[in-house]
Amino acid sequence: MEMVTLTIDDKAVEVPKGTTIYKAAKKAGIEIPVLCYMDLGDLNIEHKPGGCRICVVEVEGRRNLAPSCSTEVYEGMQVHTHTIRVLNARQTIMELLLSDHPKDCLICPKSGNCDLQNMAIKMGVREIHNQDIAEVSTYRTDFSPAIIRDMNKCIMCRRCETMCNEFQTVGALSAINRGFMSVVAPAFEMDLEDSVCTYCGQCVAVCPTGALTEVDHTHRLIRDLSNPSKTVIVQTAPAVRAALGEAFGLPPGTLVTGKMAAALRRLGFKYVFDTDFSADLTIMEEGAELLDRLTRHLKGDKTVRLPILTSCCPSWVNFFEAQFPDMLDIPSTARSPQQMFGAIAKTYFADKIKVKRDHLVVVSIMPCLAKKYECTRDEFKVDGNPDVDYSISTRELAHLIKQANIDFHTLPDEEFDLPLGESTGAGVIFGATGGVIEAAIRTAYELYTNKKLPRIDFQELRGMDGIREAVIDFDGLPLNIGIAHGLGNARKLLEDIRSGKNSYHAIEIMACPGGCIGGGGQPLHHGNFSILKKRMEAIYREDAAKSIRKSHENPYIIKLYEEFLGKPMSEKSHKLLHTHYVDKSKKIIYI
Amino acid sequence: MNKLRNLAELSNLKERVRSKTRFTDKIKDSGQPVQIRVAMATCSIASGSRETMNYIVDELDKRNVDATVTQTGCMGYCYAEPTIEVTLPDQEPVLFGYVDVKKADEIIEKYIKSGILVDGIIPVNYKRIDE
Amino acid sequence: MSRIKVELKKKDVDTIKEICRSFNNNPDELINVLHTTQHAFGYLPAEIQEVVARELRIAVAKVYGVVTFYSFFSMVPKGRNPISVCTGTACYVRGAENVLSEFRKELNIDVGETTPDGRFSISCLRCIGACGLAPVVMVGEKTYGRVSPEMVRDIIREYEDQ
Amino acid sequence: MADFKIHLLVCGGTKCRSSLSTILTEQLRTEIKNQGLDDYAQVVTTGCFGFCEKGPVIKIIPDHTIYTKVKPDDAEEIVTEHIVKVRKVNRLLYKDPKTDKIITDARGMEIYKKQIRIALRNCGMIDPESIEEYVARDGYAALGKALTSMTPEETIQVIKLSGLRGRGGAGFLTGLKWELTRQTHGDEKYVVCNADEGDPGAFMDRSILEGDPHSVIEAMAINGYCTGASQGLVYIRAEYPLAIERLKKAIQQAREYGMLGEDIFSTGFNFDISIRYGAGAFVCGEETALIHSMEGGRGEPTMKPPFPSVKGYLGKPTNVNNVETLANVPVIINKGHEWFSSIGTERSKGTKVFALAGKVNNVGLIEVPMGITLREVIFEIGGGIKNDKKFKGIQIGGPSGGCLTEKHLDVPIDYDSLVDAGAMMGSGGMIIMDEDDCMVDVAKYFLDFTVDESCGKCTPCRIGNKRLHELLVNITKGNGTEEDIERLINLASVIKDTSLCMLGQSAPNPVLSTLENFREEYHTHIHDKKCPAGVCKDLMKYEIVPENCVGCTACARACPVGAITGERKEIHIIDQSLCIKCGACMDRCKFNAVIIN
Repeated sequence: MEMVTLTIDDKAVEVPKGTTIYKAAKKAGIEIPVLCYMDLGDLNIEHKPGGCRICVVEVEGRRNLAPSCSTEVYEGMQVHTHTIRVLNARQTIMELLLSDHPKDCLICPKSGNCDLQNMAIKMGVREIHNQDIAEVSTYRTDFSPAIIRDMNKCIMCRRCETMCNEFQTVGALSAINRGFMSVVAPAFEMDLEDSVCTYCGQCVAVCPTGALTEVDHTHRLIRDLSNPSKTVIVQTAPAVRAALGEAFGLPPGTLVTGKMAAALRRLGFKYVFDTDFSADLTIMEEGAELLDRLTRHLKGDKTVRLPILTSCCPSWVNFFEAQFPDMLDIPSTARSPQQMFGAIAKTYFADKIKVKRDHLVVVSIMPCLAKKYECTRDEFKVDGNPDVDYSISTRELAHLIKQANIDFHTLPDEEFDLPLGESTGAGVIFGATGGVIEAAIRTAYELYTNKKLPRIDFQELRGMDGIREAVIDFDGLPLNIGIAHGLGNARKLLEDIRSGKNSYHAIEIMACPGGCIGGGGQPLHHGNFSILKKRMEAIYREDAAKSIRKSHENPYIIKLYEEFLGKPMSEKSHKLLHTHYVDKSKKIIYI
Repeated sequence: MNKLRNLAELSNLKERVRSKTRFTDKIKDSGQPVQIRVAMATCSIASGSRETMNYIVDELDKRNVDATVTQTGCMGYCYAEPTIEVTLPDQEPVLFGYVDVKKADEIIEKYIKSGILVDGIIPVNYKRIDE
Repeated sequence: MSRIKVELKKKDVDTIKEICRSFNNNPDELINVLHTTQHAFGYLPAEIQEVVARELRIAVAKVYGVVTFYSFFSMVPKGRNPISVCTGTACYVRGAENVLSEFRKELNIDVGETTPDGRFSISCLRCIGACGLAPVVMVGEKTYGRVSPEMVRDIIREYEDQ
Repeated sequence: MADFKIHLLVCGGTKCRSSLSTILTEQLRTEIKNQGLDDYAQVVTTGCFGFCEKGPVIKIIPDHTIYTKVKPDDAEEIVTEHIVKVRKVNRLLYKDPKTDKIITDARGMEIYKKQIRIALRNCGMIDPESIEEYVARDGYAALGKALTSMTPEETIQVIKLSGLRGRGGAGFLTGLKWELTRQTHGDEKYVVCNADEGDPGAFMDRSILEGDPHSVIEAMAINGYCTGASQGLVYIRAEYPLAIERLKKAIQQAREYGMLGEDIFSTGFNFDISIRYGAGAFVCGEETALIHSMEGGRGEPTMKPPFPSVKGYLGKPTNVNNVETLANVPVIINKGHEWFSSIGTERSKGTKVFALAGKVNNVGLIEVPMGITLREVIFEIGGGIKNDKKFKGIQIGGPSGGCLTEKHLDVPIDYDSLVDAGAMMGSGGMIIMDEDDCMVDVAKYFLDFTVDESCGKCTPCRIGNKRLHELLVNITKGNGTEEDIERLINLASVIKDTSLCMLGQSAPNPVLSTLENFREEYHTHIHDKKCPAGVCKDLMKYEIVPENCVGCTACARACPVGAITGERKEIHIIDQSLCIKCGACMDRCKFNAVIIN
């Protein structure tokens, strides 16, 4: 590799040719402030539009200041990162940004966790000149079931646009208008709800200000918990326990399952359950469906379509409903674990504890924003009463714990309640990319071959590559498995299926990078894959530590079928645990 | 087939056109009819050069004057649009500005028919590179 | 950008499809496609953009992003007699601003708007290159040069029954 | 019918008329009549000779004598001496200031010909819709010469040696730019003609495309040959329907005549051109924005490097040239680089086309050799200031340029001198302003333009220019303070220092240059709350002079907002809080009772 030597603030640095000043400075231990810049390292997305101009530096011999995030170094370059000229420019730019930004930090959901706020503190802006004559760009606030867009707070960093278009290829957002009124919005400034948005929440996860935030249900939760006539129960998704600790300063990858259960109990939930339980249930149904389709396919039934696609990711469901309406018949009809949990909780469990459906409040803690939308879908309501009342994100839970002054660190490890709190290792690994399909194989193999699995860990299904494939030997039958995480990767797989280019039997798709561990509701990872990898390791650690690691061996699942459901894909199962998909693509309607 | 396959064909075409049309201020041998060029750029048209050109074509025909009328681009005198250039045989080209229909009539009657200059001449104030 | 709701007819959809096809459904040609489509329909309502996006296989948000970026594209129909006042520098220093405000006053609409009867709309454009005639106003294809505020009423009157 | 042997052409340009050329014409006519020469000599008035400082000017045909500074009283002598006695009036002949030689025959003297037409060589000369007329004027000879007898490298070398610099604004050496693209490896390359002329008040490129489209096509083919591209794209403003139509026709003809297409001049060279339309975005004049626009996206600029010559259209090496730059190319190939570089100055070779507009008599399209002074352009070619007003400033380079003043009149027009003076060559807009123009208002006008045209990508341009504009509006409303000037300067310099593209970087230039050259006008607005030019409406007050008011009620009836009250036959009063300063009352008053204060 060709190397170049330059000096930054009189320090000599040697970096490969093509390196930017920002990265070279970083190597030299000099931190240059950046705002719009975003390096999602392992996702191979380096977002450097050079738009905010906060990162400008002085380069000797250059007429104007250079944006360090997007200026490449050259041999002998002399850079000064903090001259008075630079400081004045940064401060002036910061003042400009603030002159077109609401100053309601006290009640802003991002307050305390806002890049713009931090930068304002760093720049020491104390006054905004001529604010009285300054026009402010204002836009209508857009409330969707999962995401709130308050574009008055947009600083045009365009990170959301990159996530939505380049990474997820959803195409819900684009920069619109020009000049002072330019902003990022869906087509025709329609509500997100009417757009192709899947609520994956990746835009929210990268937004540096309060422009994109999740719908906050913590107030509603506090009201419900304080209502004596209601029985409030909670389920927690597998990925939450692997990331929640980060919000309390614990290193990434710290498992906090026990502390989380304890915290939830202290918050006042009557029963603290685990979505892992319903993940096991999902495997029972989805696995049965896979085997059914597979067997019929092998027998030559032409009406069966393969591959079967997993359906536990609600963002992914939204994606194919809007963009691949011709393929609605290939995803599994199994509901997601969140919804299976709700359906069982409000029937089987409600009966057990003799609480009426509408007095039982089912709350989910999810690493995800799309889950907020998923539980509002009409298919998951009985007489208008939703199976899951609402979902709060990992970030919201962390906030709530802090608000309740619960000292997270000193909490004892506690167990989940029974029966909906018992789970297997297969349920846990739902939280990481490849986990659902691995869990499905652990069960499907044994049911299909009637033999015991020779090994439980399928390393070939794990990892961080965007698209992975593996062949699993089902006792002589080679089963072709595809895995994708990130909707951009999912699109590639789907297009290959559509054009008949691949011959997978089963595919797992997760909308977020790394699967649910990288979900839009998780503590921010800022694209740092090492954090995601740590969370993933934690998930597999928990799996390995479980005494039972196959869903069909979960005693409470077995009991649930015996007492209530009958068998997988029974009539009752169909009614409670399966769903159908709708074509949400925009139809060209003419008269 | 109009294709020019080599330099010789290009040069032949050049000579053929030049024998019919004058492109310089230099006075050439007689034998060419009166030549009129009407500036027809956006600003000329906006000032009415299309009307002027149509009028000239019709009137020359009516008045039996043998002349060629062609359109051309901007002559540069935006302030004096519409502008036309008239080249009489054996004469230097003369440029007229503000040529509305009335002026055109005067130019045809006096200058084109009898060689009498009329008001509104625009002195050419640039050098051409082929002179 | 303000917009109005329209219903497309099958033949309109076919027209748009035909236009896209004439550019090989190539997304690079989006701007040319939008030009041609606007020429055919007079404006680019949301419904048309949806069809274009689908035909070129690009996100409709992107199409909208492009439509709102370029001042040439309009999502509202122009008046039958679109009035464009040149506000290029030459016209500005020769009083285009006064001419413009006279039109606004006379027609009681602002720049970018259309009169309720659909007869006139006003827009500004930056230099049509007829600086010698400044200030310049265009009504449809017709150009008026050296326009003064006093001429405005007469210009409007020319189109009153159209 | 009279058969005039002698024509006396009297300059009727505005400047000469103001120095009594109209009376001179009358005197000449009377004298001719008096001497019985009615059928022999005729007086004809002409447009401006572009020789205004020596006006009034008379040219006599057929002997091409030019008399300068002719007074009405000289009429008799001219008729008696020149026409009757066929003797030249020596004292009125032009004396060359350099050689002190008296010029007797103006033919070839061309002293008043300040312009040289290279890029415009065919404009107004040939029928733009006839490829044959273009060929007759040496068209496609340069392409033929390059293809048949020169290598691409040799051709680039000629362009390099000619010293031709990009005419679109920044003035990068054209040959060097071509070479960069040639040297970049790529399976496919593109050449692009930037015809997105966006400066308000500039129409050079439009005129060339309307008047001589083939010169651009020929140059693009040469450009393609030199860089290794077989595809050319013209990015043209949709606001130029005539130029588009003629360009399309020309491309069609060029294909018919084999000047585009396959195996051009039987050399195996293939090249064709397609058209992409702009859609009304000034920023698309910037190469990277232009390329994004051609790719069907929003015309937002991106960081350079990578330069288009490395990574351009569709990610391929792309060479972007401006229309006027290209129009020079065939001539340079035909006549050689020495010829071209003999015109102009040391570092700025050749000519530059300008659109001369604003408060100048001879508004028009001019092409002048580099190095000519602003004075020559304004007062000679331009014929001076309209209506004999006082010259105040000249805005060069459009919204990116600067406003120069009286003291810059002798600045030579070349890339470097203009930058030193605080303006820039830009694409060639030249707007002349007189005493009636308010320079704060002019700065505000240009800021309004850049705010409108900013793409919105980077903070300093998106918000900064908006804030600059607001400060200027505030000053023109009479609410400015001395600190606002400091604020303007700081903001302007940060915007220049930090904006992403040239649009933002140069947007504050009109503010900075007017602050530099017309600071006192800002002060008058801020401290005296007055606009000396009478442009800023908020600083104007319409008032009724009681002595002149007869109480006719005409003003009150004309007022659209009912701000004027008064009984019939009584003095009327304007309520300043209601007045919108439309001036209707003043227009209507027949008694000069309404005045501006």
